Amino acid sequence: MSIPIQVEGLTVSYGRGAKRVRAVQEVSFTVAEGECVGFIGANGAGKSTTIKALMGFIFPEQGETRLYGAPSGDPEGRRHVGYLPEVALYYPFMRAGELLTLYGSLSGLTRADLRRRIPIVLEQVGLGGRERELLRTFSKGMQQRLGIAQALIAEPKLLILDEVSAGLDPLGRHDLRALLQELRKAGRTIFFSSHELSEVESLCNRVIMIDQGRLCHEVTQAELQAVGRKQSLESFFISTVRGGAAT
Amino acid sequence: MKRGRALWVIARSVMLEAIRRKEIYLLVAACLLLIGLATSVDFFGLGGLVKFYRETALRLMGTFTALAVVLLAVRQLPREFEQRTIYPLLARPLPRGLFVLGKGLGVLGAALFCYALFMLIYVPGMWYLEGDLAWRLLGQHIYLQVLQMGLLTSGAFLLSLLFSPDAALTLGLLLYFASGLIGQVALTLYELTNAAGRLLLYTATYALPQFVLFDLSGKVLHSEIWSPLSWPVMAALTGYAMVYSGLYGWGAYALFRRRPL
Amino acid sequence: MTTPRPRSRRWWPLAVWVAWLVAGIGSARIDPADYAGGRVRDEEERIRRNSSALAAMLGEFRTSISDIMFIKTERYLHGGVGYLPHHSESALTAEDLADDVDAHQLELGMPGDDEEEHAGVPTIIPPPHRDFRGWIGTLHREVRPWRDPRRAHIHTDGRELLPWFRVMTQVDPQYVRGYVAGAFWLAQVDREAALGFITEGLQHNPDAFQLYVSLGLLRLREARAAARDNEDGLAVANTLWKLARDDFRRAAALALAQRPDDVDDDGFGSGGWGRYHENDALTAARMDYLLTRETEGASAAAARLERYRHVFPELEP
Amino acid sequence: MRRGMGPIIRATLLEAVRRREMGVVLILMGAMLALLLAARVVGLERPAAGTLLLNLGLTLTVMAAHLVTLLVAARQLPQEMEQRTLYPLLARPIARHVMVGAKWAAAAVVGTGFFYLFVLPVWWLVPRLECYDSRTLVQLLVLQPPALMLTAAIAILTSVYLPRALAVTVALLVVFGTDYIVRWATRWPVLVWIPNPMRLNLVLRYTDGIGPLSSVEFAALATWTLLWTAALLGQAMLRFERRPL
Repeated sequence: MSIPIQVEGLTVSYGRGAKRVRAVQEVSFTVAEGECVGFIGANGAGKSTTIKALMGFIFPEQGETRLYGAPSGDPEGRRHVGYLPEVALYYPFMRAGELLTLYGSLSGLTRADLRRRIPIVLEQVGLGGRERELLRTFSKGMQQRLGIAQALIAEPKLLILDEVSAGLDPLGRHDLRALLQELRKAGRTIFFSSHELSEVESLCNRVIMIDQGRLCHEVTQAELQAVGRKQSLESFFISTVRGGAAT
Repeated sequence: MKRGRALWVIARSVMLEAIRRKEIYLLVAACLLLIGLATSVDFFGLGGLVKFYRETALRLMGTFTALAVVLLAVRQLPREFEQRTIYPLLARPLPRGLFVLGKGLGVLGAALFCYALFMLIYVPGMWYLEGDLAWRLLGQHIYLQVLQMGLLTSGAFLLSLLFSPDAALTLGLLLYFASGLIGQVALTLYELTNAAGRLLLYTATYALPQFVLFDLSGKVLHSEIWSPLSWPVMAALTGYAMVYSGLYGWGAYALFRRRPL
Repeated sequence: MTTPRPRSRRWWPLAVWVAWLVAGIGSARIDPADYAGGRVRDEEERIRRNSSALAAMLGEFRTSISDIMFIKTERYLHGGVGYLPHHSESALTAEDLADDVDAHQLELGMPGDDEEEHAGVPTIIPPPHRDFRGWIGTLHREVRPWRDPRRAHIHTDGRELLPWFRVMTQVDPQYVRGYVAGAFWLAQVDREAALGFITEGLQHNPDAFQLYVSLGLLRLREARAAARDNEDGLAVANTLWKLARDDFRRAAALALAQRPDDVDDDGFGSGGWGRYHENDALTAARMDYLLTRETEGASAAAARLERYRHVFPELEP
Repeated sequence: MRRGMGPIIRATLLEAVRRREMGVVLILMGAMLALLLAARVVGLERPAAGTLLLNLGLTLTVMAAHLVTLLVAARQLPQEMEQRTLYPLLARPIARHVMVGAKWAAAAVVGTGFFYLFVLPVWWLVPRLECYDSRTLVQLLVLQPPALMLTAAIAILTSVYLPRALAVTVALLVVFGTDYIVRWATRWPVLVWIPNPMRLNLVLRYTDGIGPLSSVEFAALATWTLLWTAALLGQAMLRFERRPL
């Protein structure tokens, strides 16, 4: 089985001419099967850009990104991926069930699969019984839950989640953490960005830090545990980014 | 004074958006291209033939300005809701009526900007062709066009609060471009229909905006024959535009006021 | 840079360009609106179709832009006042030109020249007593060019029509009617240019006998001017008469070749042959006869007359 | 059909039906039908008036169908990008060009449905007092779906290059203005490289009582439309494949 995520020498720029800005510079990392990797960095550090390049939404200036061995942009690579975008609105004119049917069918689920899966994922994200409700009546938190549901609908082997806990209430965050734990135990590969460092700390066996477009640190599980004994991930992150000392 | 300032700030933001989004420039560029095509026709080497240029230019300017007004106006209010930019705005001590008025004035300002750009081309073009500018008739025409833009803006606002932006766009364009045709068909049908039908046609004539009343281009074109409109007629047209713009604008305000945000 | 496009679709850009190229070439050749009625080459058909009040209003719905422009020239002539369709001045055919070689009517520009002929044609915007709209109607009549239909038409400078004739024939070089009427107006200001215009029309429509009739009439007018103005004018006029005679002769020959066998008394026949064609053909024959008499003598003229009277019994010496 | 197109087409249709603009155009067209019905009840005496009403009704139907198609098509991709609903869609194993194709197909289906919904009542309601060639009518009915496909392709293409309002404007100019513009093509031959969906509008031909196109002409016209559609849609797909989102 090929590696779920491979990023090699990724460089992405926005704009042209004098206004050209390097958002990501020569970033390389891999995520192996069954790993749960956190991706953290300050605002504008390049997290979402990296994830978008990984998904094939934007094109790298240099370097390469692969999902399960297929270059990003090739639909084949996305066959086993569930993705939650950073900010997404979902079609206001649709009902929750219809939306999941849409995404599920695009991921290749049959009608029977959909009938079985939709109630399950809605239940998983705490939206059980709301299948028939129009999305324009959904609150921001509910939309975020629905976003997680659409990522999970096709039982993907790899989950890529951008700002996974944004907009969730404390209860929602708690539920989400439990859900991710469960998925991790079930052997799913998870790659997610978050500003909730305690969440990252409790879930991940590896953390990748990015600052000003460059990878600045990779913390393994052992290091993470060592860090955890001395200080929180948050203070470690701040000292790394501010001081550049930890490397 | 404070209200005036609030109006100006809102209107200015609309104009800024219109100007920065470059759509107006494309409209103006397309219009100028077409006018250029018109002037490139060689008329057997004869000089002093201005009516072709006048007609083409006036027709194009009218059409493109109307297009710009409808495109701008229909999205003003719905977009504020969609993008939720309305909350920080209405969090200020700003009455909703003033907000709608400011938006309307902004659209009008953008349209005037557009029209001014056209005039910057039209007037030198007439000088170049050594044609009579017929400035009194032209002035009246421009004034009526401005009144028409006001009417169109308030109508588009009303439509945009009743329907989705695309529906409002469709309806606005249809009403504008088919207005003359609808009027002519009504004139013919009136002869053919019964009492109920006549009442319907009569009502429709007075309920729908009569854009044909604001197009003086026919007389500008043949300015050697027609004299400028008399003051009573201009006053009546101004009154018509004010009353109808007011009615549509008030309708838009009434819908906007009661709309939960 | 990594390519987001899979290898299998590399041929796409080329295919797109080829499709675009071929489709464009096709555009120049395929036109379902290209039929006698649509481009209105047939006068009779045009009058029939445009004879209702609705037709005048919905004129803009027609796909023939040349026809719209033609209607526009009529409006221009009347200072922008829209009248319901009638046989109006700019709708000239070669026959009208023949009646008007002196162009005495053409120093127009003032109302009232031909009151008898034109008063009473209804306007598109109705007069107050036929308008249900009340004050909206009053304003409409004030803003748009409008004139009480009981009064004589206004006539404007025919020169201003010329750009439209230029454009309509550029847009549709087969619009013979545009060449004929355009040449008529152009001849008022520049006979050389009018000749050139007709010649251009003939290049595009070598079989349009109406254009030869127009050409002959233009030369005839030139001949008269030469005879009047020049000292050795008669010699010049003589040459021009001969040229004109040849034009009419060619027109008559073409017309007779195109004329269907089944033309009835009203001048209708198959193949789109209408009263207008019939009258133009008759004009060509008549003018050929007259000019032959002038240039070759009575016996030659009689021979020609004999030939034409097989087809047009109404032709008389 | 490529895998993945179906669900996207379904979602687009759902949107067209649930959003209110379709309702408005439906009301307008209903008003027109009522008008035609009134004309029928009152009774038209002059055959030419019947012909013109038929021309008007059919022309408005054709234009409204193109307008609906254009607006639906031009809105799709910019809106998906603006509202960021595109990301979860493209996170599925479907290629971007499939997405463009699905949006195009959905717009064409909406327009075609709209056209057939109204064209037959219009035809039925207007008293037909003059002679028309029913074979031309059949050709008119058959040629409209390809014409709408072309309109959808034009709108989709403009929408992948331009912001939404601009895309709508340019597409409107091309769809409704080209018929006038291309007639200058004798002077500027390059103008024939602007697509013209209105060329497939046989309404005037039908109401003029002109016979059908010959089979060669018909086939040429259909092929021409398909070529144009393929060229524009292909270009839109290429552009969208390369576009950073």
